[in-house]
Amino acid sequence: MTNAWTDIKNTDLVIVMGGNAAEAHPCGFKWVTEAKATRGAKLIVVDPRYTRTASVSDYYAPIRPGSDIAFLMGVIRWCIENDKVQWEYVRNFTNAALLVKDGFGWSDGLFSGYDEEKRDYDKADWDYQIGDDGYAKLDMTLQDPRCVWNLLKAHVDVYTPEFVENVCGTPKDRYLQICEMIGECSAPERVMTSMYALGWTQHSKGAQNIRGMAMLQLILGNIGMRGGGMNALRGHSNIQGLTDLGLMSNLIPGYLNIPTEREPDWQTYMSTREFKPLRPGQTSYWQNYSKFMVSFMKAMWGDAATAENDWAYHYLPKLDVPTYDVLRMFELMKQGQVNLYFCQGFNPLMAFPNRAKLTEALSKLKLLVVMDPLETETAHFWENHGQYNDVDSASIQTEVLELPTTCFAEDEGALVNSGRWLQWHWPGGSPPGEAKNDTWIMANLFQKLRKLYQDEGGVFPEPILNLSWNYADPLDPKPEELAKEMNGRALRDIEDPANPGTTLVAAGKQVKNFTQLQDDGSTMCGCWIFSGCWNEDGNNMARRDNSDPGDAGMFLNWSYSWPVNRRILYNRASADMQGKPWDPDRKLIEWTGEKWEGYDVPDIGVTSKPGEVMPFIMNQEGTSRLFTRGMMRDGPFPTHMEPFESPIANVLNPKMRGNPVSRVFVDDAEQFATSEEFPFVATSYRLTEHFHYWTKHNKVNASLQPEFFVEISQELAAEKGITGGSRVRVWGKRGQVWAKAVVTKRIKPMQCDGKTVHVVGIPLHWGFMGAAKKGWGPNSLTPFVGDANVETPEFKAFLVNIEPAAEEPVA
Amino acid sequence: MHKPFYSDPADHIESTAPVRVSRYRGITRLNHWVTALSLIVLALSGLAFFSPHLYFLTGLFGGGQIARWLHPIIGVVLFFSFLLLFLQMWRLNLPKPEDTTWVSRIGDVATGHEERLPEMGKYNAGQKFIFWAMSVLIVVLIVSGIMMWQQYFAGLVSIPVRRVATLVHALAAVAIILVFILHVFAAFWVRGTLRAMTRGDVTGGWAWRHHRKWLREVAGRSSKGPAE
Amino acid sequence: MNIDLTRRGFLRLAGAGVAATSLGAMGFGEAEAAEAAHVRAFKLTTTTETRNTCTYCSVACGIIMYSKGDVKAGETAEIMHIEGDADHPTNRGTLCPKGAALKDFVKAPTRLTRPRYRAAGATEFQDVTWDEALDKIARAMKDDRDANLVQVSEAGVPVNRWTTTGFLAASATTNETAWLTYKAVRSLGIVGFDNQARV
Amino acid sequence: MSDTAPQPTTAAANPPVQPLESNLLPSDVVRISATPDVPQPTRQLTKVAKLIDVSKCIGCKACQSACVEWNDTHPEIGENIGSYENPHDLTPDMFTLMRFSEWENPATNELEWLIRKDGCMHCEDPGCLKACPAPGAIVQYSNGIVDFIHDNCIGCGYCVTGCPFDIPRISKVDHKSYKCTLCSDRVAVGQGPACAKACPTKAITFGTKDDMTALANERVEDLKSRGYENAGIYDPKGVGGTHVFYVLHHADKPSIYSNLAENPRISPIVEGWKGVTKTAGMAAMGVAAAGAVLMGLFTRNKVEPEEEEAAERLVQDREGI
Repeated sequence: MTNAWTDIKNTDLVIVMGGNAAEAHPCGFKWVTEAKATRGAKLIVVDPRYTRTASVSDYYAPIRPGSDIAFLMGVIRWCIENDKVQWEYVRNFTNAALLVKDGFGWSDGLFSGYDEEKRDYDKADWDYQIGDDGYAKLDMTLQDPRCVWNLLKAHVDVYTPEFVENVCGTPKDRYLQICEMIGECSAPERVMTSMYALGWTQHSKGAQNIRGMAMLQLILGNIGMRGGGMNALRGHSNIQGLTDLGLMSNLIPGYLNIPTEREPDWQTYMSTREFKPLRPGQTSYWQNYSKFMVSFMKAMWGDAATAENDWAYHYLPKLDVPTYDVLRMFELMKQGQVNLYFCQGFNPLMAFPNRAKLTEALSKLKLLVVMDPLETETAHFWENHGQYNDVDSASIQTEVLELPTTCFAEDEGALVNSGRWLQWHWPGGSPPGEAKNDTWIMANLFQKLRKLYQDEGGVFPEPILNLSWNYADPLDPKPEELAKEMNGRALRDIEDPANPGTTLVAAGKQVKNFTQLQDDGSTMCGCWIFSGCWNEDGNNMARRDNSDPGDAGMFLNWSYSWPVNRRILYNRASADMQGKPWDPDRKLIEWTGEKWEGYDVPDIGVTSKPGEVMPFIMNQEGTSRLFTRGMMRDGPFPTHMEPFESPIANVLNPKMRGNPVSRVFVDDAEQFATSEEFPFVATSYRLTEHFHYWTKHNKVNASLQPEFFVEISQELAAEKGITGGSRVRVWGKRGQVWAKAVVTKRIKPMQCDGKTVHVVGIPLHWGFMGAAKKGWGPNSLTPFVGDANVETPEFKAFLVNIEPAAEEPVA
Repeated sequence: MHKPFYSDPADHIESTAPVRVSRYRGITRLNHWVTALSLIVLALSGLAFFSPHLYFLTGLFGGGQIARWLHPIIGVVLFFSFLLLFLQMWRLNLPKPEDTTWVSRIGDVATGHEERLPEMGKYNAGQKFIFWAMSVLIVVLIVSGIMMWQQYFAGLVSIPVRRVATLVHALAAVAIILVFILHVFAAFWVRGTLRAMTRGDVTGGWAWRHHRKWLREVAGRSSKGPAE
Repeated sequence: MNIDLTRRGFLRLAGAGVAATSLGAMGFGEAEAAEAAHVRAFKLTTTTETRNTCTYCSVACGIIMYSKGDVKAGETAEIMHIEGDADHPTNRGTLCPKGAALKDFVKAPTRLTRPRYRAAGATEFQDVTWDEALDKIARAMKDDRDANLVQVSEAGVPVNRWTTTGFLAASATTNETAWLTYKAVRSLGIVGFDNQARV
Repeated sequence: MSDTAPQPTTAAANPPVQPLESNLLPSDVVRISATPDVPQPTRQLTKVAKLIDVSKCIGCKACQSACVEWNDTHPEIGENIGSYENPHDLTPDMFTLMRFSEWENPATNELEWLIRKDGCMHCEDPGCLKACPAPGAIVQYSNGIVDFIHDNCIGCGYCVTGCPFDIPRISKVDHKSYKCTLCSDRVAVGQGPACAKACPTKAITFGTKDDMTALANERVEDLKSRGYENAGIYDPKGVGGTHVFYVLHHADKPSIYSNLAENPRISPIVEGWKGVTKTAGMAAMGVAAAGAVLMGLFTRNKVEPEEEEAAERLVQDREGI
């Protein structure tokens, strides 16, 4: 989220598209009902199903799963055509005026530079024209045909209301009504917020869905505003923290990158990360990359990381492929190339696509280690549960260790919420039986392994033996010790550059925040964006002052928010070129003539003058990007792409299947279905009564929605002879499930490109472990393909068939 | 031989000096007393639920929960017990022409001038009224009672129907208690009656006075019965 | 208008056990013992409160856990109720159907209580000790890493890349767990490293 | 006059853990089942109410979950019968239930998913209490809460017939009647009900009836401004008003909300049963019994000796033939 949950109360219009906030985040959604009740705000829901969010909406429109880009580009086209643009914002705070290289273009659904063989683009031309001064060229009048604005206008031209209706199945009058409502928010004193979640990410072009809305929000001038922003409603309680801490194949904490093998040394690695400003006088904050990186290396390897050895750069793994993401790992596993696999509080057998493939892959492991508070399906993948997990235990040679962990109620530490608040919590219950904290398990395991390397030697033991491990009890590091490591401290006295000769931070003291980090090895910091969370003031994550000056919804003294306790990202953009808030009633920060002040921590140098330094300081341009250069694999603008399994061909280019640059493994490509075989569009989702596959262990939640079901329209039910409450079989190219049928008016058939499209809704929750009735997850059916940029699997649009089934489970 | 018209085939003269006439077999008496006891238990427990002033009666059964549990079960006992009685008695309770005269002279009944009444069979019109009233009310009570029997038949009928059943049950209960009072009163008021249900026989005088037709038929049958 | 700070004024009054007249007259405040009134005895009396956040979604609602026994005092503690924290700015004491039933998650019958091992081809788990479990894992890791660590690329660049072992990290563990996990996993050269954010 | 209602006291606070004395006393009871002359309290508690704003409800069932947890009930894991409604009805283990109905508004052709939280309405004139035969099994406090005192409940189910909203459910296990208590144990120590505390969107709020009515009126205005012309409050007068009441977008059609009663009142049949039948029946039985005793005392119907002789003659005659 760019903004905070509590900030949603400040909005005038909420659009929930690509998500279902009322069901997935009820207590965050309260701020929507609050905005409605107190500000007269309106709520729009665009979803294939009339959801519980829609039940309290002011306006609802259906959309075919996987067609969001067409809808969003259509809205942008409508706004431009009807002059619903926050012009001063667009001109100054976006890259609308920057000129793009002549080689960039788009036709037949593809951008310039496509290579069908490699399934990739040559992105060299997807960039700005650079002038002789080394800066990007621009035309503030927006007249130049090569400026981003004119390219955007041309790009969205195809997305007429008729096109949108035809592709999305959204009735034109509903679509236009939504355009009108959104268009009103181009006024500086009206703000819209976007709330989305996996409804947008779980597509082969998920990242582009989100970019589409981000661009619209920029055009409306809603980013950085109170009540505005792009609000990704993260799923799990610390999914944000795990991402921030870089627990991904290619990341280092704080969104730094694991090097690739094309970056053999520190100099090469840093050379592409200098991030010089592209406009004169701009701040490009990533220029501090080396300070964060060196401090991270010191946090990892302490004294073993020196200037002389490039901060132990050679210890870091180097990637040969963009990522070893979960899809790739399970593909490798299936090929017999993975021997050991750890699942720490993760249930991949239910969470990843194509369960048959997952079972096959897990069966080829030598050892599977599951650490979890609960009995997961993954830990029991080898156990026969009849039709629900029909495996031959004897033939599965994988050894499994199931380790009991504590849960939230029994451990201490911080979680990062969707609004980037780091909130500390305390244990209140004793662990059951021999369950142990995850930190204890990881520490004991690592110490045992380290001892083996000490005693026996082995291959390249240095990164293991030299890993910094300065904990009072090496077998049980305390949360406080770890939190302080993430915050960072001075390793020797740091001089204050403002007052030479005086000490800014004394050796051994916690740094105040990341502005004090150094790239000379004098500081260490595990995660620079968290820096400030536990400094010499104490544990800022445990702060509990809930006062809220100005009723702004910021709560600066409640917990700690990264970065530097800022609650709304890009908040400089809430004020105009003179530094006055666009909307005085929605003041966030304001230029006093000398500095920035207000209810939030300014997202700009506090003395950076308005009109000189533009608000988006994490970008080299200082502006936000309507055109995202070569940073996304599938295009600098979002373009309509069909799901890999779609009921209709891509109207822009019938030969295109799915995202043309998504990575597809050979076996998986053969398992993509066509609409001839499987005529119905399925989409997966979670119900508000449940939390993924966890709450089926909880009898209360299990009783609130006890049994696996699928939802279909009355029309499809009539066509197939299915009655509500009866049993149906749903099957696709990769598997089949049996479920109860819920026949509803809330799903209606849509007309897309001359075809009637029926949607089958498949909620997730059920499996073969826990208290709830046994069932299946949608992943028995979903395709094994991910987003082109981030490999998030396409769970939200795939093809199935459905038929009535016998009441009794088939043995 | 034609069927006896005013008596039960088992009725017979037990002795001639003084005359004692057997009126009820032991099994019938047991049947009657089971029924009577059931009705008393039902009345006491039912009245406890009928009026707060009588709720203390649940104490007789060990509390409200037990009384609530017991009442419908005894109701079923009563129903079947009475059914047996009914099967034994219904024929002799069928109306006869003389019943009309009897009813029309109800004043003489009340003042004990039985000499002004026609000769009666085993049952007079008053007894027949009690018999039929009991029969009808017990059916009404069992049917309405089952509709409101929470423990086993909670979902049998809709709540509006259940409300009607509750009201009907209450009305029928009041009525059956009134009938019961009449029955008991009559049994006491007409001296010599009780022994029919205790010892099983009545005196010849009693039979002569109240059920002369019955006595004639029984006496007649006794004389020629085994002799022929 | 209903999510306001007046509740805090209320909290002071009720929490301190001093009932203002208006509140007392609502049925709140000091009075005689509950049993006589037939009102169920208030079940949280004399429990220990602990602040936490909900383990489910990323709204991260503040919760209060009520336990018999106090972990901080070194006692064995059993959680007997969980409720929203009214002081929390985001949830203001509210909880969704999942959060409201957190107690039954903590006390789920399918919570794991001891390490278990499943041998190749076996049809059930058997109990093992922590030491046995961790020794086995450490041994397997070392053997696999020593055998399969890619030390240099084809181009001769040192790459320290271990692809035959993968690690899926959690989504509800603390930052502190995540950081310790990160350190251990990265120092080994594991690249098949991912978390729930991917899906 | 300000243009908004006064800030309601919603009683959303953290529960106390220190011993706190209850403020709901036997002396605050105004009505007791099967107890005719209840001494009236010396103090009048302010009337409380739970307002359920159906237009803000997202049907998440947090209320159900919180209710189960607070009241320590154990609902069964049932089955799906083609609906989101689970369990399928109120049960002795589920005092409140989200009821879902998909309604196509004929005026707008828009689909509306009407989700209503069902449960005890805490009537000012409670039919359950009127019907209940067990003294002290149902009480009404002067703040409006109608509570079942399970120690006194006999499980007869009369409350079921008495209730105009079909709320009480009798347990098959302990044969006692269960329903929402409005969390009387929480209210007694200054807390709102568990469902109101949990409700994520504050569709459920709890406070004084006056405050809740003001809030409800404000919500009705907001709904009218959004085109719900018939938005209104459902606080049925037929039962004297209720202490759980609704804001409905279509207050003119309560029945579209999963058969919410159009004009609820205690059934005339129940009134007749507990009224005239009881009085007249008791009188009739009393008079009959007394009459029988009196007549028995003063008159008799006795067999005369000559009748015995006549009988002997008859028998001997017959035998002699």
